[in-house]
Amino acid sequence: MVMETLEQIKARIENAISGAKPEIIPNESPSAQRSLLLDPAHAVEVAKFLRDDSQLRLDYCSNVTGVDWLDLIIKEKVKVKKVVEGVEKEVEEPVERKRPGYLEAVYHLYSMALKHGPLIIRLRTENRADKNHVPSLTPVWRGAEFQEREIYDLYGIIFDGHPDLRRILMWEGFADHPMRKDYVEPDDYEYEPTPHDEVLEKTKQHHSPEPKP
Amino acid sequence: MIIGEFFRGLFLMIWRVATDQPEAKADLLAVFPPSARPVISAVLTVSPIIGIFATLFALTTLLERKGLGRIQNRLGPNRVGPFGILQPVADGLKMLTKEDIIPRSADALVHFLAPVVLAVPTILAFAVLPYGRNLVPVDMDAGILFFFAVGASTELAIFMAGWSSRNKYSLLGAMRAIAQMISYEIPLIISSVSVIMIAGSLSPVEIIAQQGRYLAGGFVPHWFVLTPWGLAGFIMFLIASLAESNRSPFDIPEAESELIAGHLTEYSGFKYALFFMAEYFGMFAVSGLAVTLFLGGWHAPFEFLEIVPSYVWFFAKLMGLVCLFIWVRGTVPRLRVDQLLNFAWKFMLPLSLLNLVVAAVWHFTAAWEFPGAGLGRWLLGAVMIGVPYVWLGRALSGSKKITQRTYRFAD
Amino acid sequence: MLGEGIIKGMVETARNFVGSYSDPERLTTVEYPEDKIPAKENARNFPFLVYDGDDAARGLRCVACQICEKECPPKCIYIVKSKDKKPDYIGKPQFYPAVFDIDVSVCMSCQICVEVCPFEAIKMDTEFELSNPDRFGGLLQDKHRLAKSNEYYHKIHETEAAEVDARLAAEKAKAEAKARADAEAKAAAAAKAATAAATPKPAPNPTTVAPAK
Amino acid sequence: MFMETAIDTPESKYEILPKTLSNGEMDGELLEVAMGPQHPSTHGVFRMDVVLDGEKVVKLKPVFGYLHRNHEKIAENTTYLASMPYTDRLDYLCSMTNNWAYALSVEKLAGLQPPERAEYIRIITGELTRLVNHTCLVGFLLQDMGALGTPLMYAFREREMILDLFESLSGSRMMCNYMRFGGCRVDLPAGWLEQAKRAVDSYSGFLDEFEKLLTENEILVARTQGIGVLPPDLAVNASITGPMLRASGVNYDIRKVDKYGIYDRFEFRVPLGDHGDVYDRYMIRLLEMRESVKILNQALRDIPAGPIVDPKAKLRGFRPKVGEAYGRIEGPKGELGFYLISDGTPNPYRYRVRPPSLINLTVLEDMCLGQDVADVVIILGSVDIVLGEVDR
Repeated sequence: MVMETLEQIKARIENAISGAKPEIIPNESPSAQRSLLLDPAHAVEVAKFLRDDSQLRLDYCSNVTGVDWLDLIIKEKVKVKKVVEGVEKEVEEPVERKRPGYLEAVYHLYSMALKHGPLIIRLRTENRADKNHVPSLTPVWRGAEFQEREIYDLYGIIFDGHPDLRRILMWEGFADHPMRKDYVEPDDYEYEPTPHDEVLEKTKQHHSPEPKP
Repeated sequence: MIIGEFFRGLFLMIWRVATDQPEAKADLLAVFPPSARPVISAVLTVSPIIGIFATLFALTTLLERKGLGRIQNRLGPNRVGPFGILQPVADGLKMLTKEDIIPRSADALVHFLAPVVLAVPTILAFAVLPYGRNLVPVDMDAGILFFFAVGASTELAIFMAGWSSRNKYSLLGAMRAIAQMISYEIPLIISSVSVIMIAGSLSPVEIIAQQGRYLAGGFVPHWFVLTPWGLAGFIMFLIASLAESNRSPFDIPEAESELIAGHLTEYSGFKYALFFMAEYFGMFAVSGLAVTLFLGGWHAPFEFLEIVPSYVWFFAKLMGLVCLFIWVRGTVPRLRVDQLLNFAWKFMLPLSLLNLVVAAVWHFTAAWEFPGAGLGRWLLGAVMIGVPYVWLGRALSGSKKITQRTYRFAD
Repeated sequence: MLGEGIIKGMVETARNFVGSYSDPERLTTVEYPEDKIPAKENARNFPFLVYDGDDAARGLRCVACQICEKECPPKCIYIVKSKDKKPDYIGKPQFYPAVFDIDVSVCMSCQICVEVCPFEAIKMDTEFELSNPDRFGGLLQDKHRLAKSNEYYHKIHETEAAEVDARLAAEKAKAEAKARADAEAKAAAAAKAATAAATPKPAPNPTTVAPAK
Repeated sequence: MFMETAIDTPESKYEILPKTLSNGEMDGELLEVAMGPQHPSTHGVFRMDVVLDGEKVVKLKPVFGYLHRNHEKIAENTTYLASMPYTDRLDYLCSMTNNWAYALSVEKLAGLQPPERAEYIRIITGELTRLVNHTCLVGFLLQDMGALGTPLMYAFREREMILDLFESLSGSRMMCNYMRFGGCRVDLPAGWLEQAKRAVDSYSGFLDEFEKLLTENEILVARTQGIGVLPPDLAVNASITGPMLRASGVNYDIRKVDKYGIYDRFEFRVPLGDHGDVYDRYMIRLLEMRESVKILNQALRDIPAGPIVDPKAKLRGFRPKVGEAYGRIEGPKGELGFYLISDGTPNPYRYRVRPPSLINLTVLEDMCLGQDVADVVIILGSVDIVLGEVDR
């Protein structure tokens, strides 16, 4: 069965939930899997709508994952009208724009009842440091439980309303979030020396080289 | 002079044992002063038993590993010695050289005592089994009673092991063991009571003597297993003895895949070997009793085969039962503990009680004189035990709505 | 009836017990050090370097391009490029690896180095009895241990080696043909120049002729 | 059908049980046991923190991460191609399907189309992998039930034939690393198809033998029927996939839904269970193996000649356009998906594995509550996990 287009879904969400402003994120690659960006305030409501609506019935939350977008300086050429040598002309000028980094949670939804999909929805945090909260969709789809825990563990997004938000793959007491793009591996005294490697150099700091007979 | 007498006595003893003659030890004991004779006599009896069963234990571990290997389409151990014959030696050496670990929080004394307390009664149980025509270590009037009394004390040892280890798996294993062994003691004893009723004696020697006749020109032995109550009793005795000796499918106290090794979790080295040995000794003892009670003890299956020394038959039957145990072990999955108890109390116990009635009917119909009376008795007994078997079996499996299922297919 | 299924199962195990003595299909065990399963043609274990001819130092096909080093997923290859050049199988001067180490304790036998190598220089070995008491040094294979002859390659991967040889021969033929054509063109040019030399003109510079080795 | 009963997760269930009673005393009635990470039947280094009342489970918390190696991070720091051998090590029993899922996702991202012969080879190897996985699973499940390795050994005997096929095709028995973006690495060697036909033909016989050995066994039936029941609405809501979902009666097979590859050309059926207990999960796998044999027979009959790699595919210097793609297949354990974001460089910007083993464990506690310790082991066995994939 074919699902409605993303534009139709967007329009229906806007109709059904007042204040929700889903935004379509384009995808230029051959897969053409576009996605809907939801605003965190209405995310749970929208999710419930997507799950319960009789034409969508996206009852199956297949994949939940995090993405880390670092601060980015976007260089664009903007057409500016300028008076050059007395004549008004359109001139391209390079403009540098700073896009603040954010963390993103991506949900791939399918329908088991109607056998269609995927609908991809995204939630974004405000920044990568302190404002890293998004609402949890685990109350809507139980299948997101472990995956949201994993995102919390590896990316550090805090899911408000998650019933059991603990680290899942790293151990309790681990401080950092290893999947972030700016994660630096800690120096580990357990390195095994391997030849010709930066590991070898690191090892030397912890182990004295074996005495040669 | 005395040395000559000693060797003569020793030779005569071996000769007499080998040829089923009575009073095997008499000449050898005459060498010693009368005050020392009881002790020497005991040593002469006990040491071969322990030696033979220890060897049998080694052989059985090899047989089990080889047999299971073949059942599972493997070769089994074949690296130590020709065809892997020396594998038990290697296993033993490995066990003895392993570090003996006592967990820090364990109750060290009880932890040490448990394997000892287990080993002693299992060896004691060998005392009352008749191994051959004149080979019975202690000819006790209440031998069967002694056997069960001694056998019951192994439960204490297993609980000691589980409790003293201070390990949760051990404790769970010990609790399971107690529940299981107490439950199965009852059908085990009741199924042997029918034999005692018919034989009218608690003495193993007397029970074997009653099975020593042959019918149909010496080709049908008068073993109790060939009667309807005897067959049912034998099967129930076997099932209960599987449970008593913690063998698959009743290896619930050990339950490798659930409780690591149950009460054995914290044992290593020699103590573990003792447990292992005691388990096999228990299996030998209980199979030996099954042979005694139902399979005619040391009697040959056909009259003309009585020329073969009697102990050969005893051990052949014993090993036959052990092989059956191995075969079962290679086939079935393990029961769950509540199902095991249900099986004991709701199936085995009523059926074994009923078996007593069948035995009684058998006894009182012995006087039937009309033509075909033998067959009639047999069929009556078979129906009396067979119908409740089917009925109880259905009730047991139907209680949880266990059914044959069919499956849907979607295109 | 209770017990039926168990009896059926026991019949089945008995059949297997007997079958393991009579049916070789059932008893599939191969007793390893005495009997060995012949290696499959595609089998792969660890990489080795192919050399042509008899001399491992001279005939090594590797030109130290370091593609395999970059593509290796676990980064087990370590290459140091030589300072000087040696002629390759066509006769073109090429670099060669001054150091070529593979740490087989890290290698995961994925064959990606073989696939990405444009020079057919690295191939997969089928030798697997490499156990060694020295955990680090013993499993670090250097250039001399890795070098194996083209004949050996033919022995372990017959079809593949034949294809490789055909391809290399074609390339060589092409290169030779090109060299010959070049030489002929040059000879023609030289002849032309010689005829031209009769006329008073400056003689062509002889150093422009490509040095052919 | 499922919507009306979709479950809002009750929060109270996730409270960590108090170690002390409300009056501050230690509760002597409950026994806390950490099953694993060193335990014979947790299928690897997996831990379940179990609270027992006698032998009944009152709480169970799965603990993961003992085998965590940050597979996704490794993949983001290396090229697209170099991640392929790492996918072998996710679910190390089914490297072919892992390869396939990853190749499929990259093909979606880069717009590649494998030629027909490659699609057939993928179906053949993928279904052989399903046979391997399900065979191992039923063997392990019965091992967990205490059948002392006999079914496991029979299962391994059959698996050996398929591993031999994989070895002669890809060079390795388990870590195949066989598929490539836009096709497969090498063509089938001479005689491979005949060998595969022989192996597939003998498989039905093995399945018959296996079923005779155990399916009717009273102990197995008593141990598994009615144990670890998973209701269909919960299964859907908790994103359970694969044979486990179908054992609960939900008809969802990605081979049928997405028709990825060329699955629409083959005739096969999807077995469905009605009870969702351990017995159904066991039987569904046995029935699925029979369906796989059907697919294999058709594929081995119809495979055409031709090239095996899309000519557009590049081995070196592969840089997909900026964008993202999620590709998924019906792996033997459930939906195996790969989510990739490309930023135009040779390395993926984001590489994500949707591990069926991990997500199927979401309902482990729901299935185990109120059951015995002995049941926990077989319920876990029937979920079919491989820790290489759970922890990644």
